[in-house]
Amino acid sequence: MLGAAGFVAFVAVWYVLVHFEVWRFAKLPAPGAILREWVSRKPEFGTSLFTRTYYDDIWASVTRVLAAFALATVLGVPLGILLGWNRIARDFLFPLLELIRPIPPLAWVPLAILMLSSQTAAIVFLTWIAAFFATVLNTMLGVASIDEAYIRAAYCLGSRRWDVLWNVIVPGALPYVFTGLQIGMGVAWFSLVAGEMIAGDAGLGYLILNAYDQLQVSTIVIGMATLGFVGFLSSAAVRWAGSRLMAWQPR
Amino acid sequence: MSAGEGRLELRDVCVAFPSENGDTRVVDGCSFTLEPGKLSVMLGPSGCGKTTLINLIAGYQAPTSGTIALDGRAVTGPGADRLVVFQETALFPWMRVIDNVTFGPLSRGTLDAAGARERAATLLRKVGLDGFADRYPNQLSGGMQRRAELARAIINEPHLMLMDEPFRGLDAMTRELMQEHYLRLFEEQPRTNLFVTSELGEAIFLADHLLVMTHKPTRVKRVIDVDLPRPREFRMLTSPRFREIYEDALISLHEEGAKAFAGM
Amino acid sequence: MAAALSPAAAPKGAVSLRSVGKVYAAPGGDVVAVEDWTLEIGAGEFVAVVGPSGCGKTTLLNGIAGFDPITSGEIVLDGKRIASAAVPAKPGADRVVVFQNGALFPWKTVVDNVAYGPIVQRRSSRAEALREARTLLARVGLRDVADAYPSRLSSGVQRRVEMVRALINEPKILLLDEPFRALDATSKAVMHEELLKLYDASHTTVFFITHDLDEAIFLADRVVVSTTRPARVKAILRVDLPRPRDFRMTASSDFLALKAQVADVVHQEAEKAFRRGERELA
Amino acid sequence: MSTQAVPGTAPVGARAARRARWRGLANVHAIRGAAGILAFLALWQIGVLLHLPVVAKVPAPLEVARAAAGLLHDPRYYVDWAVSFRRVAIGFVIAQVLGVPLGLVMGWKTTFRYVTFPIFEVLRPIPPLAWVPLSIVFWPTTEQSIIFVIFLGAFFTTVINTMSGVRALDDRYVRAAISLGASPATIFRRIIFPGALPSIFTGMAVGMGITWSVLVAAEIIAGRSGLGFFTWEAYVGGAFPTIIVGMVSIGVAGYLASSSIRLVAKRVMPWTSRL
Repeated sequence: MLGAAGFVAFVAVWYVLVHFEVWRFAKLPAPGAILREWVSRKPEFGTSLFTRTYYDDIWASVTRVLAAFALATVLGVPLGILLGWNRIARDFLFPLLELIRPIPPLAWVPLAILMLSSQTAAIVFLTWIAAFFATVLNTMLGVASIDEAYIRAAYCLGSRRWDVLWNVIVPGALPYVFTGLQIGMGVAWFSLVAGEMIAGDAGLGYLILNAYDQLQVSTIVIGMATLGFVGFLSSAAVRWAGSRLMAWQPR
Repeated sequence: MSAGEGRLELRDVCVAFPSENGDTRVVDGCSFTLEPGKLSVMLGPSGCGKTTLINLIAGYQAPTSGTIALDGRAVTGPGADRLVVFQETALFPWMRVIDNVTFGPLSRGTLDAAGARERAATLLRKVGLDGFADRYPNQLSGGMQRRAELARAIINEPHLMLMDEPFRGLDAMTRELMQEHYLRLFEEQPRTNLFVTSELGEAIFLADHLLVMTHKPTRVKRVIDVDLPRPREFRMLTSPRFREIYEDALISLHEEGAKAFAGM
Repeated sequence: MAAALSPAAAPKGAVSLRSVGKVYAAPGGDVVAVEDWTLEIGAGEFVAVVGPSGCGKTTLLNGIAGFDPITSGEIVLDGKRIASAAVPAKPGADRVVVFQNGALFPWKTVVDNVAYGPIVQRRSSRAEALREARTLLARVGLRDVADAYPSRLSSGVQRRVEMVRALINEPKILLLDEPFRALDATSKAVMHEELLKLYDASHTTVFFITHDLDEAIFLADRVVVSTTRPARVKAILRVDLPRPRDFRMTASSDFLALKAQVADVVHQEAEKAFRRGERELA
Repeated sequence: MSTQAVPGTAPVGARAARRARWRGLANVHAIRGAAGILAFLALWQIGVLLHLPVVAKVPAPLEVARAAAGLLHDPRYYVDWAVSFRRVAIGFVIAQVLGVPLGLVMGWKTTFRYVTFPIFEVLRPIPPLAWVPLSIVFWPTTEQSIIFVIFLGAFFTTVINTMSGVRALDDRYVRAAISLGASPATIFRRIIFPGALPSIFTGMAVGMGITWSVLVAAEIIAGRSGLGFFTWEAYVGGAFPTIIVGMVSIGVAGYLASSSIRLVAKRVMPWTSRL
């Protein structure tokens, strides 16, 4: 209940600041105006719950994030397990990864556009690289966090290396893998927005920047709110998948 | 600390909290009196509510009904007259040992900075930690952390010391040596002590009075007076008198233990 | 029916440790953990090793289990050399370890844990192994936790499941690394009875390491007192208390007499370890 | 962290042999690491020469090295470094100055948390860069709008980590302090704050990583200077090798910033490091 009160207060303050044109808040749209635009059948700036383009943009962004996220998972988790489990692979590959990792995902924008002719591919690459590093690193940490006793117990009970990998390493690293996937999802959306703003021709990031070019400020906020909502849903989906897969974890 | 101070009286203390099927009682009609300047040990299976009683006496929790009084004054909240050594170390990890020990007097302003440091130094020497005053808690072994915590409590001259299974995490041998340290401190300057444990041998070795507690809801099942001479030494652990008390308490404890295990 | 739990099983699990030694190469210079350790353990015998923490007991157990190589001497199990300076030891289902903080796979249910050994050794099909596991769990009164995850069980019950997971593989020797240290006194007493029940039923050889002298005397046929680091055999106490053992024995005069024989020696080692421990921290 | 037996457990050698093996071991890993990096560069170089599909348009390492050498004594390059660091520093510091106290209070006072936390939970999923257009509209100068977005990037992380640091603090510390007679003010200053410090620094380290990502994009979208703009300008101007020099510079700058936080953390929290 208190939470709702807090939120209402936030919107009220926002309304007052805009209404009485306090300082530069005059430039911002009032909450009411945004809501009306968002739900109107014939929105002034062409974007609302009832316009097709709104859903096309959402669909474009969501498919790009899911493609990049799936790619990051399929490549990142096995590589993370390999690096965590095999000392030689770690010696060769980890320093290289540590050298590339500090480069912020968005610094790849120019190179991505150069390397990949199509804009969508460049954006997906950007989104992928952010999620990939988060997944590899956390999976590796997951493998390292497994208590030596579990590995020894498995060997004691007659396992060979392959059995230990499937019955101890993978399940044991799962909690960290999902932490990595959650961070990966967050960073994926983060990079997607920038990618779409800089090199996009569709998607929520493009919608927001385009709305800015046309000085449609309320559409900017609609775009931001939608991004927030869709981002929240996708992280929740990852958390839900995690809790299902790891039913054994104490509640 | 004048004689007669440190008399703790519990009368029909109950603690219940609402749960699905009506109130679940953790403590029910618990009454006992601690004789000032004596070491009383509260013995019972783990999970029987001993820690709840410690929280009540320390003032972190209020009883649903019944009264708790120290030297005639009702206990209403935490205070430096009743200090607790918890099961897990509560030394502030970010403060050096000397700052931990002087925290009490400095917070309450009962000693100035120099006085507090000097008093802390003597106490640390007494518990065998004189070379470790400037160390951080994570640089000490389990046994050393416990002794630093004892010093942090004793410097405040509490009327009542509450020890909640403080040696439980230690290995059997360190535990024996810690018991001897604790007894030396107690026997040197007797102060009312309530020591909680689920280890029978430890209970008898330390106690003047042994309060055998029932399983949940907990109350005093029996009081056994331990008349082993003081100062206590670990050789007494194999003496005939020790064995008699051990056998006597073992049956009652095991009855409660079986109930605890069944409830597991 | 698991042969492990039927007394008629052929006597096996005789272990002889012949001047076993272990030196760790550490950045600060070599650390001698075990030095010239010689001990003969008879088939089906229950031997306990008592020593201060960090004295090298666990290193010795790891050597027998095959987790860490030994640097001198040799270990022979039923006449076959399983570890020496030249022969790198390999863990195997004939020497099963129960760990100090427990090692039940948290992501597998109790019955999957117990059936893990037979399945992974390809000894029986998955269905057979699960059926055998359920029977064994029922026999020791754990039928109703079979489908639970370990995190939902008390540490006492987890230890019992771990014991069953070990014994289903009919090991030649059961290696116990202070399995009850994290338990409170009551669960420890109950666990002692459970362990002795399993031992009396299977007579698998047991190598049990602990800090707790009372626990060692109550459980074992022989108690070996180890020096503080490096671990060496300091004294051996034959415990001729009758079996099956009962918790009331811990208060008997024989028990206290046995304890008095080695209490001083054990206390001396504890003092040395305590002072050295603190000196190392100084 | 190695889960394999140490390779080369040869029979008992002389004590010196063992110590040599121990030292030898240390640099075996270093050699392999260097080999991995060199192999990557070699493959990259060959890939470009052979015009393999994706890699064809990417400038080869040697070209990049030449471009980098050229830039090292070009003052404008260092101006961009300074501009980027200044923006990150201002945005980051403001985020800590506002974020840490707010996080501490949100963690310590439950009612205040119930009121303010939902607002955070709604705003937090919005990626910081989505704020760029609105920020440009709101703030008078582009510089302020970039710094505001950088501030947002670090602010949410700091508040959430600080708050969880306070809430994760075991209440036996607070109880012990109360029993010892500490006043609420003393408890806040000498128990809550130091207890939450490790989480506060975690928040800072993560926040710093985010600020650099935000900076790059904000400079590309709205900036006229800085390492992000420098990299984008190289692309627009067709100086492709310089793109990679820009990328590496941003990577190095981000690394320096993060490691400075780790250093400060070690000094401020001596109790967290081992003996």
